[in-house]
Amino acid sequence: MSENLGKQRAYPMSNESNDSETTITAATEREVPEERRHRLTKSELRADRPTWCAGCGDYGVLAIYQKMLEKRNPPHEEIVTLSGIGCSSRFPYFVNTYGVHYLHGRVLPFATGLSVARPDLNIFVFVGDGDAYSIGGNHLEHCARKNVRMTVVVMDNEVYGLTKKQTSPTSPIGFKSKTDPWGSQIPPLNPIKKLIAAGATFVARSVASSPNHLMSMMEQGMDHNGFAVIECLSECVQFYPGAFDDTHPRRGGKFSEVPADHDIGDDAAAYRLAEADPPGYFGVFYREEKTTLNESEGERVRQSQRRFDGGRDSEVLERLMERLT
Amino acid sequence: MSENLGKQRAYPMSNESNDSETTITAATEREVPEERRHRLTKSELRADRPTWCAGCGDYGVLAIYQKMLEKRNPPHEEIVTLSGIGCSSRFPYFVNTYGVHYLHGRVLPFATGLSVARPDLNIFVFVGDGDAYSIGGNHLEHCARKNVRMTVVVMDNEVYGLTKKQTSPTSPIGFKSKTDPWGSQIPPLNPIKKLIAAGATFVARSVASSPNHLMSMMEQGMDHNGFAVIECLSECVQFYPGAFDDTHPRRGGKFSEVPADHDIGDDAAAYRLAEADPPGYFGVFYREEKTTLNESEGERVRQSQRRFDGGRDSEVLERLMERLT
Amino acid sequence: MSQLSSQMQEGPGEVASPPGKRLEEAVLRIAGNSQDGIQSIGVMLARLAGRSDMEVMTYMTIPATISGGASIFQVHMGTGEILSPGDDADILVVFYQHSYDRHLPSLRDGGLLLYDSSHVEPDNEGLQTRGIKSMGLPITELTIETVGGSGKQKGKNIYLLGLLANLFHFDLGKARSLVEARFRKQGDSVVRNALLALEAGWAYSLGELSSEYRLCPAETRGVNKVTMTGNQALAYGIIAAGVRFGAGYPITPWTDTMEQLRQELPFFGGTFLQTEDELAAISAAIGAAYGGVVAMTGTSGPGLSLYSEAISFAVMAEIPLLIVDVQRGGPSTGLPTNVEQSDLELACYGAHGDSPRVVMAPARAEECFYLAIEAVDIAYRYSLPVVFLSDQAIATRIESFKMPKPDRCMQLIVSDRKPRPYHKPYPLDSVTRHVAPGTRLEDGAYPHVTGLEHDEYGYPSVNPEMHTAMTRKRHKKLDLLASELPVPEVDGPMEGEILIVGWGSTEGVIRKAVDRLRSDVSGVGGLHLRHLSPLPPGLTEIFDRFERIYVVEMNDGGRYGCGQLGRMLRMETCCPRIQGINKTEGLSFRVDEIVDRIREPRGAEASNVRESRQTASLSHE
Amino acid sequence: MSQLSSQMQEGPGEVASPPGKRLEEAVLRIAGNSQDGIQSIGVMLARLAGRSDMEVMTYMTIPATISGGASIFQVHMGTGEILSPGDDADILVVFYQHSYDRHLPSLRDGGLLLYDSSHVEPDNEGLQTRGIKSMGLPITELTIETVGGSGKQKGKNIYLLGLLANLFHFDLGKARSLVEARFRKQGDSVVRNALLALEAGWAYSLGELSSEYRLCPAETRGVNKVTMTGNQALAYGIIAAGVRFGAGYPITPWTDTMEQLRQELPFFGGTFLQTEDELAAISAAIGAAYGGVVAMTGTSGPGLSLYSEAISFAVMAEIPLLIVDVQRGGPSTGLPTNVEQSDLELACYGAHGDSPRVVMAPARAEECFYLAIEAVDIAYRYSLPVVFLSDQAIATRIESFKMPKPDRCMQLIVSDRKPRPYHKPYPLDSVTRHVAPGTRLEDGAYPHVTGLEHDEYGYPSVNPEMHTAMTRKRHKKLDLLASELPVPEVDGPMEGEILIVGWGSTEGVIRKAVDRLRSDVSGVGGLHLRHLSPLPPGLTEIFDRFERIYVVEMNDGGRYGCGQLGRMLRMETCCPRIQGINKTEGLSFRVDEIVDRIREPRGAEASNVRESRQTASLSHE
Ligand SMILES: Cc1ncc(C[n+]2csc(CCOP(=O)(O)OP(=O)(O)O)c2C)c(N)n1
Ligand SMILES: Cc1ncc(C[n+]2csc(CCOP(=O)(O)OP(=O)(O)O)c2C)c(N)n1
Ligand code: SF4
Ligand code: SF4
Ligand SMILES: [Mg+2]
Ligand SMILES: [Mg+2]
Repeated sequence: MSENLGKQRAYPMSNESNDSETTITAATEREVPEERRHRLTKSELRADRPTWCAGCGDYGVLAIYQKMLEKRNPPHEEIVTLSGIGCSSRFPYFVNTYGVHYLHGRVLPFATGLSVARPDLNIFVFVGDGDAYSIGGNHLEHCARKNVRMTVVVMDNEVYGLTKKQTSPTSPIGFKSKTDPWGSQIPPLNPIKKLIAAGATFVARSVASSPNHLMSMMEQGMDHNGFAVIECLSECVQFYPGAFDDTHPRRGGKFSEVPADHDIGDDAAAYRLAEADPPGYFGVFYREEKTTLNESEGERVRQSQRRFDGGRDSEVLERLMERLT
Repeated sequence: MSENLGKQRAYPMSNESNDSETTITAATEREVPEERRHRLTKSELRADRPTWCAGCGDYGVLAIYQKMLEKRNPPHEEIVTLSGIGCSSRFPYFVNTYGVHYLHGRVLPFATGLSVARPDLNIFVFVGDGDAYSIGGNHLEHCARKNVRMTVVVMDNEVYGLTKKQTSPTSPIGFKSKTDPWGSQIPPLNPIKKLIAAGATFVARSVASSPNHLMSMMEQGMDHNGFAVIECLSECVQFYPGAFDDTHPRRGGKFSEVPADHDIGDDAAAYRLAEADPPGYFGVFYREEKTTLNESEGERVRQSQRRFDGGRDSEVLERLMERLT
Repeated sequence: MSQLSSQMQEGPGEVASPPGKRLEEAVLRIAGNSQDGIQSIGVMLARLAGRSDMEVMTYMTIPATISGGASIFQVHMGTGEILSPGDDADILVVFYQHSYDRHLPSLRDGGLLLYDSSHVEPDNEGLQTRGIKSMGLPITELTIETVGGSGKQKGKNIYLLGLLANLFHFDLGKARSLVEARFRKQGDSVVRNALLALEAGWAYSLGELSSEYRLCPAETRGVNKVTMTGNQALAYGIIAAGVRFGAGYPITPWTDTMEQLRQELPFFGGTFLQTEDELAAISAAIGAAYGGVVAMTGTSGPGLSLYSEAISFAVMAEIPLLIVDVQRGGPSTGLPTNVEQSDLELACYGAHGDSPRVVMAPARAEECFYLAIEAVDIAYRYSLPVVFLSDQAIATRIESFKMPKPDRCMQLIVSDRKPRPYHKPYPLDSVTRHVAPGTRLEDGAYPHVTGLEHDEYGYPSVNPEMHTAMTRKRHKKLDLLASELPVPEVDGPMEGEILIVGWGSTEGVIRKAVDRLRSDVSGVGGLHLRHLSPLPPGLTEIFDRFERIYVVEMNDGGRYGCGQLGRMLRMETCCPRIQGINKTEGLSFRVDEIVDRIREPRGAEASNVRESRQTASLSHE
Repeated sequence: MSQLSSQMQEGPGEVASPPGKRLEEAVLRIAGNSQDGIQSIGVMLARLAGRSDMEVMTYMTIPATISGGASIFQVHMGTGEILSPGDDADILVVFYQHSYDRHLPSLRDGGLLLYDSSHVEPDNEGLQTRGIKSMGLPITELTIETVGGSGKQKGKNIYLLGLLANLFHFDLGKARSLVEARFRKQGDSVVRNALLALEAGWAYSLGELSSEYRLCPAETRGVNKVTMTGNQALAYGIIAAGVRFGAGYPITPWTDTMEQLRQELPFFGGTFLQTEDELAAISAAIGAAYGGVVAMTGTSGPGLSLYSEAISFAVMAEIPLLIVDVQRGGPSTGLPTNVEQSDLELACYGAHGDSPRVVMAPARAEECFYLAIEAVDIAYRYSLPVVFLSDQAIATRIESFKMPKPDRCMQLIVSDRKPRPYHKPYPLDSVTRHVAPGTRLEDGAYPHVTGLEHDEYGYPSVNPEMHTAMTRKRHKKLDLLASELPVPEVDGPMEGEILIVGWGSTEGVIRKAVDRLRSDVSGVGGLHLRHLSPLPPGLTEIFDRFERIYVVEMNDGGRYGCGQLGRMLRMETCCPRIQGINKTEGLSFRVDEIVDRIREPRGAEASNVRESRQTASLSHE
């Protein structure tokens, strides 16, 4: 065991200099000089042909995401599209950005690590209702409370798609799935209530079949400095066809936007609004500017580094260890 | 591989008869004939001397639990005391009932299995804030939504006790723990809001230092046919002394009961009540009678068994398999 | 490979039997898109064969995406023992040109090709060279004609079912009743249309083919048979084992067992819960087991990883529990709809601390039934968790087997809740027996169950000797079980040149490979293990009697030239002659892959049936 | 056991040194209640010895409950290499009668007993028989006198520190500065009281003892030394390794490393997050690693079980990640504050699918520092997760070692985010190199990272050959690493009668046992492994050269008469001569336990140092 071991075995990519690019800084301004910006086109964002069933609501979400990226034009390489596991979670393959298809239910902590370590990125997460509210429910709550900077779209079809029709936490009472062939008996979870109670700082609701509305929600979500969640109804034509007909004027339904006089800064009011009978309201239920985890951790780094005013990492380590001689 | 294998290798305890005692029935009346009841005494309920620090709030919760059992007098062998991991979760060792000290964060699903399989038992769960709201947060939510019959007491000291002073999800901003020596920066979770949003059917709040109040909450929780949660502040004198002085009139605090005019059937009103600044209100925030998971699963069994009207298990199995000849 | 023509023989001389040749077995492959109902026709055909006293084994591929895609269904049926879904097909039915292109190579020379003439244009010359007979059928058109345009897609497969039933000389009445049962729920008009299609297919003139594909009468004639997938057999086995509580979370390929249990356990007074995740599933099952109700949980790969912490609890607290893992391709999300046997190490070792548990694996669908009973029995006899390792191949293939007799094999495990004077749950000198809550203990001292180390009463203990003794006790249960297991039987001679060892779904192909090798190698034996931890006694002695030991597994050949079981056997026997025959293609072994690998042995390093050239050596970039 | 008096010797003839005997080493045990600040005096004494150029190793027990209880702190210090915290004590300090009763047997014959005369009444006769010198000190009273009633509890240990510093002839100035640093944050008056107590203790007259416990001047005089626990060394090693992101959840005994990283990583521009649970912790670390920031996560036993699914992802997606497990007694919640080495199998095999990963273990605190650097280096060189298995003994004991030179050993791993023409993350013929988001790819095609099997571009693939090749590739990385590791060195002769193999925190006791055995056995070698998966090359050849192979481990002796590493070595070498020396008492080995076990070999079955009589045979009740 030699004290030189670290250096001897240095990783080929390691860098002698101390200008560590890994330095974590607080959320940086995302603006980049205009000349650097090649305008992103939709075709550059297109990737593999989606393998979703024809008619699946998820196509609509994908189209809006690509359209929004084209419009908002962030640097291509700074977009990261993340997902869990589910039909909806195949999303990253269908858009040409850095993409990760992580584990069922665990993508929010993955995104948390990425967001805190790399506050310079635009992080978008796409997950299903099973992923977000069943196996991943706890992470959603804690991400909301910690206000980690990212935009999350829950593509809620009120059923497990990929595993072929089991009851999901948002399946309504009476829904006949393969695990409840006699009709589900358990009251569905209300995602908006859950998110508001958890302290989410941006909570919106939309539906994949209303592209303009969804576009507006996603843009606002992207602009939000913090944890933004869009609960987006997205029909599974295979296992729950017609689930959202009641939101569709052309199918005899009603698309009610959040009333203009709703105070989006009042969480109890947002909670009450979320009580409305199905299909409920659509729009932004709640928004609040709050310190993000990225900011508070960034501030911690700045303050800590001030203590050793700019010493090289090796000097700082030496000084820390000297306390133990 | 022989078809007689099951029988040949029969477990010594197995029973030839089909009067399976394992039959799951819906929540049965818990009343038992008076003559069967030997009155439980506190001394029969006493077990090992608690290993908590002198002055720990948890002693108060234990005393009330024993007092309540003595008063309510359920059959001794039908009481089950469950816990997760934490200082608070050593609870089962200190009371003489059937007891399980399960895993950190997972005792609610354990209790769910037990409650559905054995609806005849009185199940009490004691956990800490880290156990219930951090690692176990998702299970709490889903148990609440499914309305599984049991009584849960969260002994919230707003800190991790057993692991010696880390930030918990309920630690207030500014609390200095070993993982946040500069003071926590993350807004604490509001357990009452969380529980109400999750659909819990009985949500109450108390404090270990107010024995009469806590007794009343626990009795009501025990009487509730469904998932009852009591969020109980319980001071950790070791790592967060004085945390709840503000609830204590003698220490200059104020113990405000839930206003008499609060409608405990209105979840949005309960939500708003939970917004009150610390130390907030104490009492029952919300209560609702709703089908329990025990009942709906019991009903399923009854309906299913009707289809084979009382056939022996082996006959039923034969008839099911015959469909595949 | 089943040799259709070479094994033709005369009927067994019964007067009533019509003249003509008869087959002992036939492998039929149907290739199309999953949307064509390939699976449903395959299942019905398999069941029809089962009802006609045939042995059956099937195989299918599932497209990886929900929206469907190319799919095959293969049925191997015959009158002797059917050990595998078959390597090459005797008869190939193709719906599309892409099915034709992709699957023609799997049709054996001299076989029969049936194709939908509306979609496929065969290369007749090529077929002739290979001696393949072919027949174009206007399946699509004829179906439209029969049942009308709207029912087209649905009808197509039923039409083909009728045609094939006729080809194999199955009974039309049996086919009708299967079709009726299949569509009953969808209403009378659907049933009517389906029957129309079936009969139209049946009536289609097969010309000279009509007498060529008649199967022999079965040896097992008159024996009542069931025809089902391994997952179905598992669900029934779980019920027969006495399980009355289950909890799980959906995951392929475990899900359909779970769905069946959710629907059918209530018939037995039991309950199955779909939980919020796998952590909750196993915890709920442990909770129910603690409550005295026989309990199980099930999952596939990723879920078994998530079970680890709770398994460690069940080991420590000595809770009897059945844990099913229907293995799929790994690691991580891997290949969710493909087969692999790579969760063995996890099943044996995947939990912190010294966590001995029992691991077992069924070799065929029938064993899913009986071994589940044995697994639960062991869980209770030794008071510990038992991991039951099925795999995607067993789970999804259909087999016919003798109808179990529930009145003889059904196991009832009832927790005795009569009052007792006192209870000591963890005696050091005998196996733990839990007493369920609700049992009055007359000394008034109620026991604890805990994940902490504890004394004989379940009370936490940090006493050094107690921890040593309890740790030993938990290990000794495996020793005790091992000592009670029979020495496994070798299929073939008790000594010789080659021993082929396997576990799980590969049993049939291995037995066929053993048969095939017997022709040119003296002393070939087969050994199929059902007990994987603890391993059964006598292996060292058996291995000593063979020169070369091959362990056939669907997992990677690892660092010692053998796979996960191979490495465990190295550990068990210290036998350095163990070599692996490994395959990680997400597909089951073919008989010839095993035979070829043994006939042309390679270095121990290259134990995978196909070594990728690119990774033969790996370098830093 | 350190032999205090037998090794007394004259001072090395320096003119300035006062006359009298000098000790090479001394083992001091302080026994009281945890509330007495036992730990804090022990730590300061260890650091004082370190500052006095001594080698130091400590050992302590922590009461299992938060409210405290009996506790000991043992310090072994000396001028040669100190390999263990010592078996028996040369000097015993007891605060209470219960401490006296319980720990007197651990004081060697001829040793020194110091006791608080306000609480302890020794059995003088018994002491005399054993040749033990004793001295009663009115510690409690004298402390009250010095610092007043209120500071009583706090002052008592500082008083004793002063007394002991004097006994060992340490420098008062050094002791003062340690005490000052310790209490600085609590304000001037606390510091003042503490110094009062220290000096009062120092001034206490030791009489004839005053010249008997003077330690030799150290060989390493003048070398700058640090004195810290393994967990502290680990935290600094993690920083020196280049880690700039960490995430974890509290669990004993991992927690204090986590607390230190949370506080100190920001000094280096890094962040450590306390997450909601272990599933989130490892996922956050994988997320940061994907982002190009060197990342780690850490836990103890139960948490490692919970990591399994995500480890399988990191293997599949080939994410470099450091995973620390500070082992404790298991299974389940087990013995949270005791030592055990029973997570090895989980570390190597605990994840579904073929999930090869690297596993390493440090043997002492100093190695926690350097091996963490090597672990991260390996994680990046092979792009995979590395499990770092520390244990409770290393984590909590204090050792002194040469101050590392950060300017020479600090590793900086920086993700290069300069634009590239294109990127293929998973080439089959070379090791994976990820490119972090933010890196512009000029061909405009951005790669995916997935838990599904995938092709060289990271795109999902169910191609059978691709899965074979990728599975092989992930395995081959371990082969490549193994081929690059040096053959481990045997401590002692290259062949002989006995080879004692170990891993982790037992290194020192094993080396002492080897030394001790040399006196009567010819050819005793020691072999301590740091690389556990893959194992280093050459083991088969080494084992071939020894007659008996003993593997010393703190886990159960299992089914083959050896523990977890022993079984892995059986698998690796097929050597049937491996025997285990196992201990599962939650306590570290004593040197004599190893020596005795080898001098009186028992049957392979009974490999545990103390076999419980009750469980020697287990029966169904
Ligand atoms: C740990 C784990 N458990 C279970 C699964 C199986 N699984 C894959 S997707 C899914 C749920 C799909 O439902 P949802 O999240 O609503 O997505 P959808 O398919 O409806 O878009 C499940 C249970 C898995 N991949 N991993
Ligand atoms: C899986 C797992 N992770 C972590 C731990 C360590 N641990 C034990 S108790 C505890 C938290 C204690 O806090 P809380 O739940 O609030 O209970 P308290 O001690 O405050 O009563 C933790 C993190 C564990 N035992 N298991
Ligand atoms: S199964 Fe449902 S959710 Fe999945 S792709 Fe098809 S329509 Fe969409
Ligand atoms: S540490 Fe805190 S919570 Fe734990 S026993 Fe002591 S006072 Fe109670
Ligand atoms: Mg869904
Ligand atoms: Mg707490």
